[in-house]
Amino acid sequence: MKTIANIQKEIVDEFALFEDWMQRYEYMIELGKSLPIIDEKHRTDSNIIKGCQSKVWVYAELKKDKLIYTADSDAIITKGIIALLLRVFSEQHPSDILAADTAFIDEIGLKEHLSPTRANGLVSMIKQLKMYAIAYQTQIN
Amino acid sequence: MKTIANIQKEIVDEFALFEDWMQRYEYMIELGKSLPIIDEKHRTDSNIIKGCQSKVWVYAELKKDKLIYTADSDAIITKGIIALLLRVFSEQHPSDILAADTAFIDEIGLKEHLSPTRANGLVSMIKQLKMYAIAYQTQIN
Amino acid sequence: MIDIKKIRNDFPILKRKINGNQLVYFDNAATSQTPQVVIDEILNYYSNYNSNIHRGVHKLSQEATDAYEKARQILQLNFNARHSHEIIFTSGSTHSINIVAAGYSNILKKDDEIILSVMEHHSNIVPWQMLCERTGAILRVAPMDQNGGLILEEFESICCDKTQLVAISHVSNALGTINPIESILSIAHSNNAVVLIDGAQAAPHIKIDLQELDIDYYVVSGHKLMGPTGVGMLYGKEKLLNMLPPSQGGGEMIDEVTFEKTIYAKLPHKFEAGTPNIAGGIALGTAINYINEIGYDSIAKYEKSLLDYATSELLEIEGLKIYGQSKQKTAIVSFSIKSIHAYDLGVILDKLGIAVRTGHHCAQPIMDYFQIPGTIRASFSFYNTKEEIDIMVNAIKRAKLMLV
Amino acid sequence: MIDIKKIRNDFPILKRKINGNQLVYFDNAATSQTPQVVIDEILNYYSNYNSNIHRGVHKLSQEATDAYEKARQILQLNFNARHSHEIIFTSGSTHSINIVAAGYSNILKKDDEIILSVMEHHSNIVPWQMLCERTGAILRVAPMDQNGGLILEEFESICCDKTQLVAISHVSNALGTINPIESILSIAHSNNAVVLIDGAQAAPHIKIDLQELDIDYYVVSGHKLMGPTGVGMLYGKEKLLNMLPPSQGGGEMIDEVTFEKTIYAKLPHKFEAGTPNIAGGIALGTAINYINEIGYDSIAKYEKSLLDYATSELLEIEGLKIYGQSKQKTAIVSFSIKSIHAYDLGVILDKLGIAVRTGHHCAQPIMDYFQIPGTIRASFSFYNTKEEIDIMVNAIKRAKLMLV
Ligand SMILES: Cc1ncc(COP(=O)(O)O)c(C=O)c1O
Ligand SMILES: Cc1ncc(COP(=O)(O)O)c(C=O)c1O
Repeated sequence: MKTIANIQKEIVDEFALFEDWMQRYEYMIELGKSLPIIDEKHRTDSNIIKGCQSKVWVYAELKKDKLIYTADSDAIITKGIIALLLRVFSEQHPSDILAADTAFIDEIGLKEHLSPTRANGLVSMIKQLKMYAIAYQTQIN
Repeated sequence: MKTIANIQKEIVDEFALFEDWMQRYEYMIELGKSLPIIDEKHRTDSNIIKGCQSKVWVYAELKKDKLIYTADSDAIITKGIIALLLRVFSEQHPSDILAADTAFIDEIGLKEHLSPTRANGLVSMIKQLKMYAIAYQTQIN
Repeated sequence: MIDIKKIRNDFPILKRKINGNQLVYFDNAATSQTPQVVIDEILNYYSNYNSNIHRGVHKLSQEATDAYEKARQILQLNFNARHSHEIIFTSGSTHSINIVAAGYSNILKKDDEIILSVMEHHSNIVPWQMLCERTGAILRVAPMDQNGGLILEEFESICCDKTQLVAISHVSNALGTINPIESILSIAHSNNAVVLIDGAQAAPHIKIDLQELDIDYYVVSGHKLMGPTGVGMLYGKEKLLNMLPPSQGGGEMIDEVTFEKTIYAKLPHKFEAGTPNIAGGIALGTAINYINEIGYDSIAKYEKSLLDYATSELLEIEGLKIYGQSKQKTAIVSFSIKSIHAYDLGVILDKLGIAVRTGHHCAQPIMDYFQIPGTIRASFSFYNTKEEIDIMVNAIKRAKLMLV
Repeated sequence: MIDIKKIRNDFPILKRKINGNQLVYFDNAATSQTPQVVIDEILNYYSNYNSNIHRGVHKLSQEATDAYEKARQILQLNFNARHSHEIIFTSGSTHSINIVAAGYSNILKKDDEIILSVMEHHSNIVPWQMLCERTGAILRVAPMDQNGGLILEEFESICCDKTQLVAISHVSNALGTINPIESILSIAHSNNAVVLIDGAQAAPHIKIDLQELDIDYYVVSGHKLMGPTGVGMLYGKEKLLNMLPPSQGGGEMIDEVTFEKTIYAKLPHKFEAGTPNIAGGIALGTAINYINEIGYDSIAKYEKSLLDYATSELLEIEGLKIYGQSKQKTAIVSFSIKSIHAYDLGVILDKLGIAVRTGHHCAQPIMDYFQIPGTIRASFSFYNTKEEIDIMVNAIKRAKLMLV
């Protein structure tokens, strides 16, 4: 199994190939489009995270001792970043998730999207990802 | 009888002799000290004009067809300017008083004291002087 | 006539580069940019005569007081108020509306009615909702048509002898619609209702004559008027302001204070508790002078040409829909593009140096009416150009290729 | 240690000439002067990233939002609040106090008690009087002694289980007295009363640790803190602010708006309706950083030396009486001279280039206590010098010769 750090490194290397923001954004838009759609039954109001402008849904369940996240957004660029975040965090141990940061977002030049003042709901989503990890970790112990 | 314009001219000429603000202010302070004290029975709350910081009293009565003003202030510089104003306005016809301006105050370099934003009550006092003139003019007619 | 080259030179921020591109600033309805004369006045204030006002005997305080009161007179003249003391300095439109709404807490009674329009900014909704909660008064909403125009007959039909207050925007910030305030005022006044006009979006573009229009209350924001942030105006007729209780207590707004009793000061001070935004007020005066030097007529004509050009160019884009197509509009274009989220388009435009606003524009009821989550809004000012509109239109086409 | 030459160079206004004389600015308790870094930040804002905050996707809006929120954090750190959302940007101390006083309108009941001290600024009296009018609550006043010191025992004796609120200045603006807020807080808290400390005059001079002192509400004004006009802070404990209703409605302070119902936003936005003083908030952060670079310790030590020097030099003048001789004082000297009206002295000092404040300093109850119409107040800052004090003392002597 790849560690969170390994995956982050992988992503950073991938993005290093892009020459400008256009390529980066095109790639993210692709990612956004190809993100498996969240199960309709989890696309509920209780799983919604409201940014000012784009809605974000997030859901998690435990399989063995690993957390499987699914998530979605109505904005495609937001969804692209979600795809990256899920690639990093999904199918990992809750304790590893809790220990991890999201510094790779900076390194691939998307820092602005995770600014706490950004009106896209991503910051709250990451908080929610971690909340799930806390909840399920308690369950495991 | 001297006209209001004559008196104003006189005052401007007097002040022209002063070399600096010190002399002007010393003179005004002298004027303030020598201003006949307002009759105690007119130094009432109803005749008071409240500036922010110095109190001003003003009273007027008609003698023949001329208005006799008396006025006072608790601040001596304010009182000095009052002395000048009374020299100009007292013992004049109400209609002449109403027609007159106070431009001489500018010319003798004391403009700031008659600024509407000045916290010394003088602007309100001048208004009150004119109000008396209006009232007594109606009485004469 | 607009000397666009000269004007653009007056605004230092227009030289800004964003992500390597020249800034194209089309977010003027949110906040307008600041000409150098206004910046210089702020600089001048803090470098030469910064001081607390109204009570100081010393020179700096006199200069600051005189400049502040002169700014009040500039506002009075610009809007043609009868008295300068009818001009209250506030911290912005929102604050101005709240002063009025709070003031009616003990005047309105249960079942009295307040009429708003469906196209109000949240700042012209929430204060009245709060007032209704306090008093038991009822909010009525005048509807609009699909073009974003107020339906005057509907307004007339709900305006009645129960109507105590009417609060309506002069210009809608989300759609650009110019409301027929003359008719609104005459209908309201014939029902003895008092009218507050929210002029936040009108004052930068339209010459307003408060006396001729017989407006009761009018509010504007400095930061939308080429002025600084944190300052605005509440105009109210003398008679009304004298009746309205002060909303805040403090220094400046009282004549005498003992622990038993406090005597309120006269207008305008009654509504100006505490040390105001002195630099802001003075600089707002400078901004108004700047606008008048260019001239409202020239501005209106020029901005109309920008609006027409942008509208026709945008409508060339397939799938693009414009919200707000009223005949009477300021230079605001609110639109959406089929299957593109406003946020996504906003992000790509930003990368290309173009600043537009996306979202509900603090006017959710409008979005609910059109059943959309939000729009992309380009709002123009007299320093914008057709070339900039071309840049935006091309950028949208490019973004569309990426996003769809 | 204070590098006075360097510091004076930071303040462009200190080069100002008044009536041919070098400006001596001793009106710091009314409004402090503004260092170049603060002026530059305002300039930078309007020239480079002026934009409306919090909802914008574009770069300028992001930069403005980040800078504004960073300023909030600077305030949080400076005053050591637990959370940055406990820091509410307001337009000044007066506004801050009014938010709190308005918020208790539906919390306080008839015969509940509010304690003030006799040395409060009008801004910390009138809002509470208005609250008492609305609720039937009763104002109690803690007295002071002839030195201008709060009589703590008397405060303790009126503080009881009826006491819901205590509102007291950290430092008196008219006398300079530093109040024993630790004791006040502990007495009030042991009676379950909530305490608002008016820090307008303290924050520029004293390092404050909100958590350590366990302060409930604290207010300051930017323009007294080397910052710009039109901006201030309200600190409140999270729990209290969550309970307090918002005082204004508008944009920013709501999550969702329909005409039926409005959901308020979380802290701090709940209390920040409308577009705030963005440039002001950012520049206030710069000002706080500037103060901290000099250091509160150095400032306190230096200003104490100015106070001691001024006090002893002034007391040499025959007929001069100082009001406020508490052991714990900031660098404020309030005085009068026998048979000279404060206004007259103020006028002459102004002619000589010296800016002092004269009058009741918005603290009439203090004047009533001493049975005087007003005082002359010289208030010092860390950019003032002993030489300037000499100039003032000589000027007073000269004025005395003219006036008596
Ligand atoms: C129509 C309208 N009203 C009120 C406001 C509120 O103005 P401010 O945020 O300056 O208080 C705005 C600002 O967006 C507006 O567009
Ligand atoms: C002790 C005190 N409280 C409150 C205030 C009011 O501050 P502002 O006028 O900035 O609102 C002042 C200002 O003079 C003050 O000195």
